[in-house]
Amino acid sequence: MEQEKYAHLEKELSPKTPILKNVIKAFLVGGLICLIGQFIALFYITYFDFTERTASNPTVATMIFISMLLTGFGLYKKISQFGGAGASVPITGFGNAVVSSAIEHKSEGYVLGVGGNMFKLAGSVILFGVFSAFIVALIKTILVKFGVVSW
Amino acid sequence: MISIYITSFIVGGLICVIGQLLMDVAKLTPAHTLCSLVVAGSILDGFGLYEPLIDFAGAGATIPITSFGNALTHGALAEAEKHGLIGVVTGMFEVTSSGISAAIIFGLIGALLFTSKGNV
Amino acid sequence: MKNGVLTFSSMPSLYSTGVTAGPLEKKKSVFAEQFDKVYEDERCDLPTNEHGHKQLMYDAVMIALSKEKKTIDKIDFFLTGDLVNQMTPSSFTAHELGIPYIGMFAACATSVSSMITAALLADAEQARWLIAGSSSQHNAIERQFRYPLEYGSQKGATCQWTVTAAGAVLIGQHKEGNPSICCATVGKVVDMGMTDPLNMGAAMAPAAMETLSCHLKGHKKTIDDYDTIITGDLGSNGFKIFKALANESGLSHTKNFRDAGEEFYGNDPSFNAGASGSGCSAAVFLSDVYKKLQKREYKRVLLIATGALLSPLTYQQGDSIPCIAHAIEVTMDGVSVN
Amino acid sequence: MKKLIYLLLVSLLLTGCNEKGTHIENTTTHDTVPLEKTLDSNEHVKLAVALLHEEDLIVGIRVNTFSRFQKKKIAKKINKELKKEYPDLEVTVSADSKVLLETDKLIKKGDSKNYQKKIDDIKSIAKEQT
Repeated sequence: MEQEKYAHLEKELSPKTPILKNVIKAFLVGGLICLIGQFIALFYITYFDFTERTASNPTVATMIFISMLLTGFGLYKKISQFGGAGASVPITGFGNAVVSSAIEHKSEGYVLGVGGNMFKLAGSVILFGVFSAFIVALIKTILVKFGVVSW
Repeated sequence: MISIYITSFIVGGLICVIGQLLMDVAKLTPAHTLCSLVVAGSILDGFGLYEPLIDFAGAGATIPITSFGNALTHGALAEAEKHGLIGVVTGMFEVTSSGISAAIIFGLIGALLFTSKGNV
Repeated sequence: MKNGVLTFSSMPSLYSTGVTAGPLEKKKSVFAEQFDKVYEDERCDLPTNEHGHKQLMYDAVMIALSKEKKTIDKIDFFLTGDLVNQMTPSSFTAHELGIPYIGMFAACATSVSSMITAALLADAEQARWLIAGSSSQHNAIERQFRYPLEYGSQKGATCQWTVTAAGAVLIGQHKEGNPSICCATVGKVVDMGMTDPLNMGAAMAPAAMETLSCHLKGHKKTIDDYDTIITGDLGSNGFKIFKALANESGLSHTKNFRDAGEEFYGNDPSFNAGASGSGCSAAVFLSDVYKKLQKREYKRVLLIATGALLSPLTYQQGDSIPCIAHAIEVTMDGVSVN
Repeated sequence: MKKLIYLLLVSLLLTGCNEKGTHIENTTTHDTVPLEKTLDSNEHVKLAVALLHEEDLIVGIRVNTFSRFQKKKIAKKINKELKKEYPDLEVTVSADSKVLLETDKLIKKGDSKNYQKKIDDIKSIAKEQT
């Protein structure tokens, strides 16, 4: 059988991704995680010396802490299975990627295992974040220098 | 005051919906999806659009990974404003350090405390 | 031209089997009661996943031996494989057993490829007693091929769950009344250009079909000669495609077809498309199918184990997934129909 | 599921049009009428708390839901307007809810002796976020 013909058959028989269902679940889970984040931010604004803007730093740290607990107790993968991108796009998903890699590679020791593999999954996010930030900031700085745009 | 919760829920949820569509429709792997979103956040900040979104949606815009790209760009731009081109490189982690440092610290603590389980 | 088609005139027999499985399989597998030993701990109370993996295989071998009251020093060859990097669990088992060892790799088709090799050695009278089998341990394999265990990624309906199980079988010269291996077909590597590592069933189904038609043609059999034709770990999606391919290639029906991967967890939706892993086919063939042969519920079966010959490296480099399937025919009839 | 989203959208619209409120505390001799007028006349402002004390005028504002996109610009604009009205005062206007919260707390306490120290705190907070 030809590859093309088989690809056609495979596509026909394999179950379709339930996109609408997945999207709704992602919306609810992602929204809920952000909502929890908002409550935590309010907590930091009300009881500590953080403004709306600066509160995002401790909020992110707290969310990653919660993500660590959920990952360690094996709950985050269940949330992810239900919520899909709703669980992996928030910063908790970033935390989950780091913490799960760290836990997984504990058996190889703390230096080679945990240290060497912690950013196995999350590293690319940092790389592309930094690289695109560099390019964007560079372009904007140059444009400002030439007076095309202002800060 | 209530409205910030609603906007954070909806905006945060919508950013996740974009992620889900990238995964399900564009068939990207989770890693590619997250990288795309980070780049998108960074570009939005280049146009000065992400900060207003944060003002509008609070945690709905700061919790999704897009804010990571935004924060990196924001730090770089703020430093570039002060010190010129060299600031692009030096200012990058000025704002974002908390996410990465928290991830490293809690990653290590997690590794100390837990072992992985192969259950469903 | 042999073309991979093998006939064993002396018909080597299966003497005993040993099947071990993890705690999740104890709880969720429909075959759990037929396993010889199940562990309460997923690492068999050992420090690492790979040690647990080794223990699974070791215990399976010891159980198979103890059933026939054989000791290790009577065994001439030990043929096994698994999916971990460089197959260390199998090699470590072999070290612990101290039996002359040939490591076999055919991914999840190792259960059958090792039995074929064992039958060849027995048929050539180069060995009196042999142990064949294969094993897999969920945690070790998952980390090898996919993500860390606790990493949250949404698994689609075509994903399969790697089982924690091992199966070992003691093979010797022909003995009347024992299930015996009469013939086999070594498969070709088939690549239909599938690239999704989360839909292995679809990648493996054409290989299973290729080997099935090769076997039927080479041994001049029809599917009605078999009480069952059981595939290894196609999963519900791959099995569906396999049956569609069978219909398309002119086979009259598929009602005696089974798939170990699909049945393993009893269609529990939390396992998506079902089970996979080199331990899956071994555990089902050597427990359920073997026992049905012994009880003469089955007189002649065709075991087709399928394997996806990919590594994380190849699919990240954009290669498609080449697959293989090996078939072995086990019968309770004294004389081969050939 | 769809009902839930619908419900959320409706409540979002409802909270968008809350009643307006302005609260002003004055310990100086300045006239607060132009301040009130500026704050009330701004269509974006939902809630405002202002404190006039010695040389300082601190205003914390909360803007309508959909005005939040430009809340920094709104704060800046009000700041400019107030500077015109009160040229001899140091004007601080912020849309950050922390400023609103702290100013409100300060007024509610009513302990006018400690005003100055707190006011400096709030001013530094407001500066931090811009």
